[in-house]
Amino acid sequence: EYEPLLSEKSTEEVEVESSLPDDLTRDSLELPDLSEPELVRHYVRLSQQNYGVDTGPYPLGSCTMKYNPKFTEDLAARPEAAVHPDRSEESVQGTLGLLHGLQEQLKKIGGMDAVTLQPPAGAAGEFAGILLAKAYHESRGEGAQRDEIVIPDSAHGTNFASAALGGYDVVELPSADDGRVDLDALEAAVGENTAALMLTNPNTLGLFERDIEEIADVVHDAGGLLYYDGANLNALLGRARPGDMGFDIMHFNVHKTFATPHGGGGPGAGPVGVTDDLAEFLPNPQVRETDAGFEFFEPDSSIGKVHGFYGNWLVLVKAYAYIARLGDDGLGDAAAKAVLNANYLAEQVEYDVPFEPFHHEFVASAGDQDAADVAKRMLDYAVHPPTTKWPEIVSEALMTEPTEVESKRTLDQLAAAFNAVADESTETIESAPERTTARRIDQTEAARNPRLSWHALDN
Amino acid sequence: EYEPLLSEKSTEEVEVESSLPDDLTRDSLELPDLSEPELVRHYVRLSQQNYGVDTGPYPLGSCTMKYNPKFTEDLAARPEAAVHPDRSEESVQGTLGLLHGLQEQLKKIGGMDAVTLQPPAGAAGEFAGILLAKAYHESRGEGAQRDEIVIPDSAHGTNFASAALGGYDVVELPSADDGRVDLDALEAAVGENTAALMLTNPNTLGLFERDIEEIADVVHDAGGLLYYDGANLNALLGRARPGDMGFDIMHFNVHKTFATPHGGGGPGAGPVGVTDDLAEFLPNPQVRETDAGFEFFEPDSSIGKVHGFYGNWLVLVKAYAYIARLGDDGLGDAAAKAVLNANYLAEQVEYDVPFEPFHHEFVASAGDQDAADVAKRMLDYAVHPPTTKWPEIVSEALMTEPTEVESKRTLDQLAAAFNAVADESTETIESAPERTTARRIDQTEAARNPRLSWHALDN
Amino acid sequence: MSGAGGSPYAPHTPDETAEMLAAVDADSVEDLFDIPESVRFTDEYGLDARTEQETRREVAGLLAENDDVTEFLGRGHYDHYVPSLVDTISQRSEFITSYTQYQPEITQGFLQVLFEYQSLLVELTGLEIANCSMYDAATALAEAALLAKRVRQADGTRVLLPENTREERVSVVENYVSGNDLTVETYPTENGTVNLDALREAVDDDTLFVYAENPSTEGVIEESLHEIGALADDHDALFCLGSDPVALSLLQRPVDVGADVVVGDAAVLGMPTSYGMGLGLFACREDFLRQVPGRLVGASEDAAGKRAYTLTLQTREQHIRRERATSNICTNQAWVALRTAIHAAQLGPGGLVDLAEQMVELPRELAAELDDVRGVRAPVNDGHHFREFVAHTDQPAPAVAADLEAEGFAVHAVGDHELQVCVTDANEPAIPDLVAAFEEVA
Amino acid sequence: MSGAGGSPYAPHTPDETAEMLAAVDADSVEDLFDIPESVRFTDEYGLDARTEQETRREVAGLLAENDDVTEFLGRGHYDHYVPSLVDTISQRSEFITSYTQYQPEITQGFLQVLFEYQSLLVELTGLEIANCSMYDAATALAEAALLAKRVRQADGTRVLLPENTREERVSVVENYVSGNDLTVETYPTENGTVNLDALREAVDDDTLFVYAENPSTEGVIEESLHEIGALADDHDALFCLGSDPVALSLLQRPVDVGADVVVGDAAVLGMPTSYGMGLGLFACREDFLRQVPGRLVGASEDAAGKRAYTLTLQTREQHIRRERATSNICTNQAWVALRTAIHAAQLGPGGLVDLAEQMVELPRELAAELDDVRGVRAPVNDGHHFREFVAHTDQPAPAVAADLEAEGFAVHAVGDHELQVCVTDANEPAIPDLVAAFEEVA
Repeated sequence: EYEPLLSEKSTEEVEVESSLPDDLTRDSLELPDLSEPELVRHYVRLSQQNYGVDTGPYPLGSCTMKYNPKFTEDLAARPEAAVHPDRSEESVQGTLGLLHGLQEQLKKIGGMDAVTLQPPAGAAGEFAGILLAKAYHESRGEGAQRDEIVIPDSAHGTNFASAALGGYDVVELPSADDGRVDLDALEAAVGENTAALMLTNPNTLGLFERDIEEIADVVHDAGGLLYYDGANLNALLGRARPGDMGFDIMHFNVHKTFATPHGGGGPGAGPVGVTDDLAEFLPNPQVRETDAGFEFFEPDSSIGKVHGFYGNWLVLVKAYAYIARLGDDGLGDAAAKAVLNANYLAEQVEYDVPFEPFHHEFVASAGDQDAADVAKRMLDYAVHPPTTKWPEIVSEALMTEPTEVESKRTLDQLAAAFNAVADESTETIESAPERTTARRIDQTEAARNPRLSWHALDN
Repeated sequence: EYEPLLSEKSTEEVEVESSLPDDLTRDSLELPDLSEPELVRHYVRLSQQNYGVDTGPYPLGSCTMKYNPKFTEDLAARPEAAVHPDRSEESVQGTLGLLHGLQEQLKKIGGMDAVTLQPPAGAAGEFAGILLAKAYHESRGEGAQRDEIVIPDSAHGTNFASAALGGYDVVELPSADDGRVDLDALEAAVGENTAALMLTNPNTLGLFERDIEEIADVVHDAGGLLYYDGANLNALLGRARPGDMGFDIMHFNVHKTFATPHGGGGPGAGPVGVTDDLAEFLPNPQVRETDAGFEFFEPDSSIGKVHGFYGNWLVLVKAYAYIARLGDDGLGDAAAKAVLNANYLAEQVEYDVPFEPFHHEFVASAGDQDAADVAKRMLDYAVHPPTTKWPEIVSEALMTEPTEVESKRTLDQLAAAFNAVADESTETIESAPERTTARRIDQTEAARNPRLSWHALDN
Repeated sequence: MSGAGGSPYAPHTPDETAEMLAAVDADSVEDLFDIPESVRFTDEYGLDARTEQETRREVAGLLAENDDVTEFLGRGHYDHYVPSLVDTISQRSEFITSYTQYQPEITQGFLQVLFEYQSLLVELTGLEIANCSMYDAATALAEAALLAKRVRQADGTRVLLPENTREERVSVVENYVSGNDLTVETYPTENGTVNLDALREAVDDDTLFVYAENPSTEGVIEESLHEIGALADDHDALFCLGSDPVALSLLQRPVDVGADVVVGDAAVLGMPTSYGMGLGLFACREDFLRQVPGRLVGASEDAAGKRAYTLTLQTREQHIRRERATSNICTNQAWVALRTAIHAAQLGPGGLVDLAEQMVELPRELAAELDDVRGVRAPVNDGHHFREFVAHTDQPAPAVAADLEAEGFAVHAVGDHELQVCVTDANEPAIPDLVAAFEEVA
Repeated sequence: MSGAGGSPYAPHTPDETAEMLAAVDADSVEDLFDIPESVRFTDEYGLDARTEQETRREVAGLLAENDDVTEFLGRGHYDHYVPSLVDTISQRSEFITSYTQYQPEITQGFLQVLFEYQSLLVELTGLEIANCSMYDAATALAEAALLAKRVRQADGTRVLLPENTREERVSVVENYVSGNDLTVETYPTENGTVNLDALREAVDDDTLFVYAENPSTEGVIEESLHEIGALADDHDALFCLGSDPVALSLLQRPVDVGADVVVGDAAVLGMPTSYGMGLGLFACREDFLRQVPGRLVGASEDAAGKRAYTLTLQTREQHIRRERATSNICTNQAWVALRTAIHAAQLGPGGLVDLAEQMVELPRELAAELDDVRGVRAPVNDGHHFREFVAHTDQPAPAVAADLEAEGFAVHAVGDHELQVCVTDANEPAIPDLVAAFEEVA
């Protein structure tokens, strides 16, 4: 049982003394004051209370929790990578070369004509994409008219929020009975007000939108654009490219598809690819190669900036190195094994999986059980549970994505955990977890009486 | 409960194919074959089953388990430090400069005239010291005559073994009632056959040999040399130097005094310091500074080599950096706080401490309890126990060295663990530990039926 | 080592693959893909695979194309010495390979560190709420403007930024507010800081949001924060202060000058220069709790009654509230926040104040030294500086900057005859060489 | 950050120090030192304290004085690419800050890795016993000679080493056996390997120990191992083979050629070139179990009947048997063994064999390329090579080596007109540049 060394109890208040006039400074600062040996013990012990991909399977659907190669960390930590964003272009040719290289890699993988690396996360990529769509329509004099973004009901929450952030009205598209886009509903939804359709493919049920060409036609015929949410790109590596399917804009989640670590919630990176028609609107700056080396340039009708500098540079280094390591063979095999793993695991799991054929992830239904309770109980079997209660099209959803890095043995262990819980009583799963460092945590109390800092604990 | 991924069960046999003739190659190789994600999980999980200074207090007497600064690891990992031992001296001036710098630091700290960095561990330092003593006596025509090394009964086992390795007869010196060297017994023990007296000061009871000057006189008058075992040097930093006390030869344990990590049992380094009289015998090569830079030279009457190259270079880098970081103030304070901590902890512990005034470590007696059982039970209180059953001068010894890095709070926790166990029954402590990953391990079975590899487990 | 010829990180042996295919009743993995032929990608990307060793060599070689230049650069991205333990701890597998803490029972370690980070910011700002990160200073500023829109009772459309705000930040704010019918305007600065009279004229009842920085982008410590705060308050506008954890350790507490929101780049602690990769600091008054963007970690209890931490108030977030969320942010900068928290803890309160005071003294000293160089006048602006200052050069500044770069030093050319120079503990040892280079080229 | 003015790693606040002093009834810490005035050190060492940042800068600056030279060096110390995960794992606090596993119940992790390391060596050598490390190849060889002394029934005083053994190793062996009335002699080699006729003449019944290497110090693969083993056996001498884990992955199994002991440097896996810092490989026949030097990890069960590991047969060791111990070794190279075990596991059996085969092919190719250079003949020795070979230069070899160093390449000058060149996966990409440099200077 670890009693944290660093906490509200270990603070010391120091008086502030300065060469500045008193009225420009604060009076004191009160923070924990521990020695380095104590700090290291504190954080080592805390880390041991944290689950990661390196400790066990992490089959969170839509999150693509892959193994993160260690060598990419070494590269990102190289002193040559530690440069200031205001360095002259001539003096950071290595950085610009890498950015250009990653742009080129992503163009090939996405089947896109141009890529910006600036968005610092997937949602930021979505928002950049929304801004690009808006700029495109505005350039055609349809900016005001096209004020709707169409999004399937099974889409990621960020899609809705990003569209709203761009000032768009969201038109929610109900799924067809087969879990995919309902073409009729789509036809009804799109029109002269449509700026874009945002689509995840395979969708969050793991299903490939087989009608993607018709979908693209419907949207394009209405004058709208097709946006690809890259969250599930891992399923398509080497097998299909958003650009080839008719998508005009897409984002990549490098922390998913290209194994840059999630880091407890970030940083990630959300590069955005576009077709030639949209390239002129890309954020400023873009990198290009010239005879004299690499240089920045501002696209003709750039939307400007979506990040204060150039995005999450160190994350981009890791993504570039990962893609360089795997190449065509490795990337294609990653998708193959990811899909095989999802199919194999689903086969072993006793819970019903209503929609198929799925690819890299499947959504099982906990049936009479509460999916959130199922997840809590799975913790007792020393595995990370799937994403729960979403997408809502499946009742008590258990959205499961093992990724390619799990072995058959681990998948069997995961299946055993699923199946053990499936056979357990409501009482058992409601009182879970029992074997974890912390027992079930009271979320209601946390929200009703928010205590968000040591200061709140003092009271 | 972790079932190891890598084990005798995960081996694969591969056939060996080669461009070499068949009779020069083996037929096959059978070893575990795991993917990198599996390996990382395996080792991360194993590490979590291992106790280190970074997870809690580690008061092993005579082992000086200090906090290991992290920055020294970064320095040792620098690519410039990765050099081959056959590089020309001109091309590795950085390496030679650092070695020379460490020699100079250690000369000052030990009060010695010359230092070799070649011995790769404390015991290797002892053996080098024995060889130096032998060379010294041989140079004076007394090599054959002086065939005894005198060692107090409370000394580290390595002293005896190192002397024996040098071909010496060991004369064991019983301790006086006060736990120190018995001057009368010493007078009786030393004589024309004495090559050296090996002494730890403070000794393993933590007591300073107050008669050290008389001891030195007795040994020197008999024509012998005085050897200082550096295991307990941490107590004397800034306060006393072996050279000033009359020691002719000494070794340093950089993994103790200078906080290079113990690494689960090594690598350490055991530099040896000597007075001018012995410098000509030092191992080959030594480093010196000239106008043209640093260079190697062979001492006039060198004993030759005690390591195939230059010792544990990367460990020496860390020691140099540690000493440079602390300087006079830090080193002196380390000794002060180490001694304060030992005294404070002893005061809080209910077990009897028969000998004092001790310095950086104390030896308590478990009294009616079995010291080894006490240690096992302390594991249940989530701390590392002291060294047990040694030195034998204290019955059921609990040899305890908290070092300077423990806070008062941690010392109080340690004391609470000691005192909780002190009050417990024989049954309780004999069945301990109960709360650890592994329960009490059967040592007898391990020794009676040695299974030392996967191959032995197959049978 | 498995996976020869495929992903090096997929553990499947051929036997296992066969067994798994049999289990799912498929002849080949390709059978599992339900992709119409017409959109099948049958070509190759043209990306060669490499070994780990080759990849390291190649990428390291590419990065080595960056010139080894000593940077005296700032203007929103700063370099302080990061102690080694920050790397050691943050690279621990359990931290860096974990996901957002949706299962708090097995992620108490990370949650507690994020709670430490929030607590650090609460102490530094004096405001009651801090989230556990936005992307960077620019997006944090933009989110603050959007927060203003949500929390302000009356209407108001004008977002006011000081004219010396980096244009990149202005652009980010413009993009973020573009869907909300807000306009972004800049107001005059003088002597590197807010021109209070001009601001007074600029602010009106349509003003939603007033932003100021301390220190300013030009490195000047703002002396009119109270007045700026009062001005915003008078017009029912939000007062947003831009700063960073080092500056906040020494300078006036935002809460004491009436700040409603504090933004900035918290990665000045915890990260080396990372080509602009940052950590969006976001703290605000308790009143705005339900409107805060981003993730919040709260203290609670577990079923055994023990203190435990959890993400809380998630109903504000996109995965629950979708288009009515307070922000679209999902993946944030959690790992950078962890590094920042560790760095701050390593410094402790005394170390933070000392470091900040050094950031006052170093530019003072360097400016004085440069002022002694013929052809250079420094600082150009009056007042006290923090980390950086503007210097006047008789020669054209871009030429001087280029000459300095050839000598191995990077500074900002910010005007025809103005350079901006940033000095911290990280580049301090190079001061004599920089001054010598100035003497050479200025 | 505590301890200002003292040890940065002692956590005591002044208040705590005072409280602790009061508890032990002392006025000052100095009162706790029981050191006579006459031997008190009242001076200073003259060592300045530095911050972490200053220390890093200074030591890094010192190391940077090493020239950036591409090494084609071997002769007992080798460089193979070490995968990043080796660093990641071995730097984990729980491993690197732990001590010898005297409390196995809380050190199962390290014990299990050491058991993996022992198992690796058992598989590679075919011998039944491997300890968990000696210091390096030289001390392992010396300990093997001492083992021979202990286990041999009849007397025997002669330790025979091939004449191309590095003189440093010979010196170490001489020192280690000096207390045991043994003599160290070298026997002739020919063509880089054992001269079997000469060895036959050298061996007699007073021979205790015959050592041979595969590959040899000159990089030649030994083809007479069976004969050498038989020769030693005929005279009741121990046959000790020197090798390393990469070579052993491909070449004849020691057990199959009659080796009684195998020694060498196991750090060829797991460590970059470390100026000779190594890992003494030590494996031997089961018969010698009670006489083995160094630590042994054994499998056992815990009180719950679960598999568990522990140090075993400790009665051989110095802390128990003192002057009758099988060796004086205590601190060994455990952490290096951990790195070696991880590296080997990362390669797996297929990767090990592939790497070893590459070590056969690379010197073959490089020798052929150098043989095409005017003034160079390579290889000098017949037979198959592993990693390295000797080349003849028409120019004096020391001059050629010096010229190559000026071009940025390090090779061994091993004779008046002989260079030794070592090529592995680590320096392979520099082969074309090396050949070009040879063409320039040879």
